[in-house]
Amino acid sequence: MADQQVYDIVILGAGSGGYAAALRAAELGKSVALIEGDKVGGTCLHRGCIPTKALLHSGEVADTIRHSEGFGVKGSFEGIDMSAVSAFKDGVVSRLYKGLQGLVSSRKIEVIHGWGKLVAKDTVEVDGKHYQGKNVILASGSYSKTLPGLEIGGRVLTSEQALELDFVPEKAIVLGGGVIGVEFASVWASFGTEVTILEGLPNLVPNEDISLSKALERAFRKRKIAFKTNTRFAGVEQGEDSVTVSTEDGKTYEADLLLVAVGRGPATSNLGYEDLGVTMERGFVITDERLRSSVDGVYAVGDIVPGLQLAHRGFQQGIFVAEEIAGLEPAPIVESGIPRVTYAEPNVASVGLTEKEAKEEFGDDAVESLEYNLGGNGKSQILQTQGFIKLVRQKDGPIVGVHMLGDRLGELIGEGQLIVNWEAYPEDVASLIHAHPTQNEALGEAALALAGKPLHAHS
Amino acid sequence: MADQQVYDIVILGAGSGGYAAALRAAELGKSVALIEGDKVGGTCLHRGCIPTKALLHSGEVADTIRHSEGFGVKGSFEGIDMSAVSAFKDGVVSRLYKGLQGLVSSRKIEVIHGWGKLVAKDTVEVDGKHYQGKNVILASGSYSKTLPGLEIGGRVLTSEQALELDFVPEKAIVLGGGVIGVEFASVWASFGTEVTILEGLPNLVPNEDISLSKALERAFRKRKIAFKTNTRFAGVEQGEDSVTVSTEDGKTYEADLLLVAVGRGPATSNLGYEDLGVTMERGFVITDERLRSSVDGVYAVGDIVPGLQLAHRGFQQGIFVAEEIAGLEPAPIVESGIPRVTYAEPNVASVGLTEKEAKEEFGDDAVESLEYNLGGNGKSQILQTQGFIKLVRQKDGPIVGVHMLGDRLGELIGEGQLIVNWEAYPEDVASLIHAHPTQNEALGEAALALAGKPLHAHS
Amino acid sequence: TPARAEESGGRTAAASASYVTPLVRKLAHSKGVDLSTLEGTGVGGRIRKQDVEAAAQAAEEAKSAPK
Ligand SMILES: Cc1cc2nc3c(=O)[nH]c(=O)nc-3n(C[C@H](O)[C@H](O)[C@H](O)COP(=O)(O)OP(=O)(O)OC[C@H]3O[C@@H](n4cnc5c(N)ncnc54)[C@H](O)[C@@H]3O)c2cc1C
Ligand SMILES: Cc1cc2nc3c(=O)[nH]c(=O)nc-3n(C[C@H](O)[C@H](O)[C@H](O)COP(=O)(O)OP(=O)(O)OC[C@H]3O[C@@H](n4cnc5c(N)ncnc54)[C@H](O)[C@@H]3O)c2cc1C
Repeated sequence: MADQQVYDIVILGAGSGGYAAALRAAELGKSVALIEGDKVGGTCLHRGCIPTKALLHSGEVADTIRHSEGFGVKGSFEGIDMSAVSAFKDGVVSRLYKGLQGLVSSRKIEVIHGWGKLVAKDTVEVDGKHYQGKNVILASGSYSKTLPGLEIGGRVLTSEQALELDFVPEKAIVLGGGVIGVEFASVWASFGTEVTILEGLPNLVPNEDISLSKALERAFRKRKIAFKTNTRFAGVEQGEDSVTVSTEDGKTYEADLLLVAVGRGPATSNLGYEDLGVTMERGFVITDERLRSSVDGVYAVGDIVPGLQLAHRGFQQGIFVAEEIAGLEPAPIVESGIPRVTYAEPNVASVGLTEKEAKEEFGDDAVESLEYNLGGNGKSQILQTQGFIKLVRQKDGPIVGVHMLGDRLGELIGEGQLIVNWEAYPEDVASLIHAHPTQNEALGEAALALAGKPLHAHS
Repeated sequence: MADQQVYDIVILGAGSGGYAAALRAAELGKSVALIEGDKVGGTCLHRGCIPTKALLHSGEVADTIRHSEGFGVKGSFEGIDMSAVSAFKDGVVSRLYKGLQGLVSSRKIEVIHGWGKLVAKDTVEVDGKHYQGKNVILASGSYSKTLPGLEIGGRVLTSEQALELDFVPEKAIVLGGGVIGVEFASVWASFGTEVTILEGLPNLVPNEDISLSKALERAFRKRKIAFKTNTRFAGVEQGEDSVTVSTEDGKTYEADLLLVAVGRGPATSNLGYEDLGVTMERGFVITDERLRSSVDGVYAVGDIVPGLQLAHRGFQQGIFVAEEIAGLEPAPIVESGIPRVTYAEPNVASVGLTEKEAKEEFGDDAVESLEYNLGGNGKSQILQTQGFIKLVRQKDGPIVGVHMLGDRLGELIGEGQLIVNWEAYPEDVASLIHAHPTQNEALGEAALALAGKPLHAHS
Repeated sequence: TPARAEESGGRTAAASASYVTPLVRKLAHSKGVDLSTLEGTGVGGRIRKQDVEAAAQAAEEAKSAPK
């Protein structure tokens, strides 16, 4: 019954984590079966990172036109053409999809189309056929969660349906002020929707340094994006023309649509994982720092592994496991060193420890932090964006956290990532005067100030 | 006749180099007299970096509106309102000017308003008053050069006048395809002007890696910016309604305006430098790597020192000299480690050695390079910009050059600067998977490919 | 005063020799190499990655030699 061939690696799921593992393993000379029930590329490419960022860019374009007079450019904003927005978005996705397919096939990875199930610790079954591997990588990804009593359908959407809307809602409620909720709120506000975010915790983007959360809230207030924090969902009713959400504090909110963005759950049920003894917790696959599950030869990567649910974490874990299997003994991934970007207007971006985390780790008196305001940054003044860069350092030690807010600042996270992961001291960065006038210069100025030698900063 | 007070440092010129030296010296407890005949901030703030980047941003806004339909946003471009453009530009400059003045006065720097002259090796005279310093820093900056037989006036402008135009020319000729010429060409093209660049050398931005020059030329061709390389100026004639430029190859070009952007000369004549024995060459002050002139106690910083004429080089040199005088023994500045950005559409950005320079330094066989095309970069696809990142490494050694072209890529130069100055190996960068989907991710992908483990790149 | 210039020239070389990049510092730390014992071969006496690796290897060889 088993296929003749035994692969070096069988991978279940071809999202960010799975396909990265496949690409790297193939480079290292391993034979790979990559099993995918839907499309190679997974959530990120088809219904996550890429399409949402396309919408956000359309939103940025709309806002640019709305504010063009301030830059001396006469123009008028005449509305959003949702079918053209979709064509743009779908065009980007399909070009990248084609590129990825080309890449996968050029590396001689065997792609198996179909839904698989782990039937032995070294075997995945797809449509009755068995694929055996010396190693198995579980990479089945995640799905949009909802809350008890909150059924998806009609005017109640998750991000999947929200991406396929063919109209701009007049009013929308976003349940959840995390990354995905905040990004959709930003898109819709740019498109002209009246948006209200409901968040159960005390702040928007609650995983970020509190200074970023507060600054995002200020920026959203300015953009007239309403939000209620500490506000818990109680129930929903769908009417003919609207949806009404009630919250535990007895208030109700009415809108055309409700987007449920309360997080992503691991897509692991009924895939045979538990049956074969893979240790799980609340649906997640538990691994050690080398991404080994409790079953010998079975690894897990991506959103099914507890931690940050980010595409590039999936890439990094996929590469790690491929190298691990090939015997390269890669260094374990430091989760806090993975960069995090919320691509709303303004961008929120961070890497390393928040000030709170740093104090927990090193002690209250052993941490120093500094905020550099973009008011002193020429390029940000030109873009007319407000915001700041906050650096957190260990006293007399390296920079352990970089936290930023402002339009376009997400692009500076690459530099932040080097600083934190390479354990740079403020002085190391400060000695390299950055290009003038750029936004990345603000990172340099922040480091100068933290090193005790502020240049364009009031000391 | 001399003032009672002897300052620790007397600085002649309050541009980028002079004021940075003043700010840092004051921080270090030195008493400083900062002499400025015009405005604190100098060329960069008042007629250089900042106003040009404001115009470039207005140009970006205009282009965004023009191309908005491709992103599903209905809008119409109705023209440039030059007085509003100027108001925007002047507003940015004056806000930053105010900030800088506040900074200078908060650090208790004595600003002397007036034109100074070096009258002794430790003394500058201003309006008959003498200012004596234990050390003197020359920072008198630069001016727009022209060519023999090419008089500025009327329809023949330098960047100073071009920044003050109150109309958009229909046709313009730009003499010089270096950074300043290319930036103005980009602005005007975005504003709707028909632009022709005349450049004597074989390429635009001729100091860059040849791959960047060629790619910029391709991009400008697509933008319908005309350019003639290997084309030398012969003469100019101003008529009632137009200006006609003739070139050595016998051709003529007619336009409303001619912008002369053939470089900047050191502003050092008749300032007493030579008289006091300061060694000069073609008007530049010659210094050693510690920025000491040939006269004891006299330093020079900024555009009067041969090398890159960039504001942040001035900052870095100013800080260096202040620290040197204060006895901090700073490490000498590595000129090639200073980042360079041309803020045209597309941006051109580089740091470190070009491939040619690297081969000259290490030998033809000891250098490897790699180009990563933005076609594989999701965020660049969303922005619909083309371009690439080229990395140059010493074989089995560090990355010694980062060269980039594409919209907004100028912001990645901060990361490039850390890579080159910290002598990172491709592997050091490759192990840090960048945030998806960003443009800085392309730098990570380039490093992955150069390290022999391409992810989203055809190997 | 040429004497002063020379003196500061001497200090200068020492100062730049002590400059290490974060990557080198991190590498030295992970390999247990004491940077103050190293002579840099980079520009201006800068300690490079190769210098740390060479020192780490030398230490390794010294350790295994007596056996
Ligand atoms: C709206 C939205 C926006 C996002 N934006 C970003 C962003 O900007 N940046 C970022 O870093 N992250 C973003 N993310 C998160 C990112 O998409 C995920 O972290 C990433 O996709 C996780 O990769 P993965 O490989 O673990 O899983 P997935 O990408 O979910 O891939 C799993 C794959 O496995 C397949 N599969 C599952 N079960 C089976 C089976 N039994 N048989 C065969 N195939 C199976 C699925 O079809 C899927 O293709 C976003 C997510 C969403 C929802
Ligand atoms: C159009 C244009 C665009 C540019 N764009 C950029 C850019 O984007 N990025 C970048 O890095 N660089 C840019 N530059 C270059 C940058 O402006 C210069 O490198 C920088 O200003 C040099 O600083 P400096 O201190 O040497 O001289 P300057 O800025 O020229 O300052 C010299 C100062 O000294 C004063 N002064 C001169 N002589 C005397 C005297 N005798 N007495 C009293 N005061 C005196 C002058 O009034 C002036 O304020 C640009 C330049 C131009 C012209």
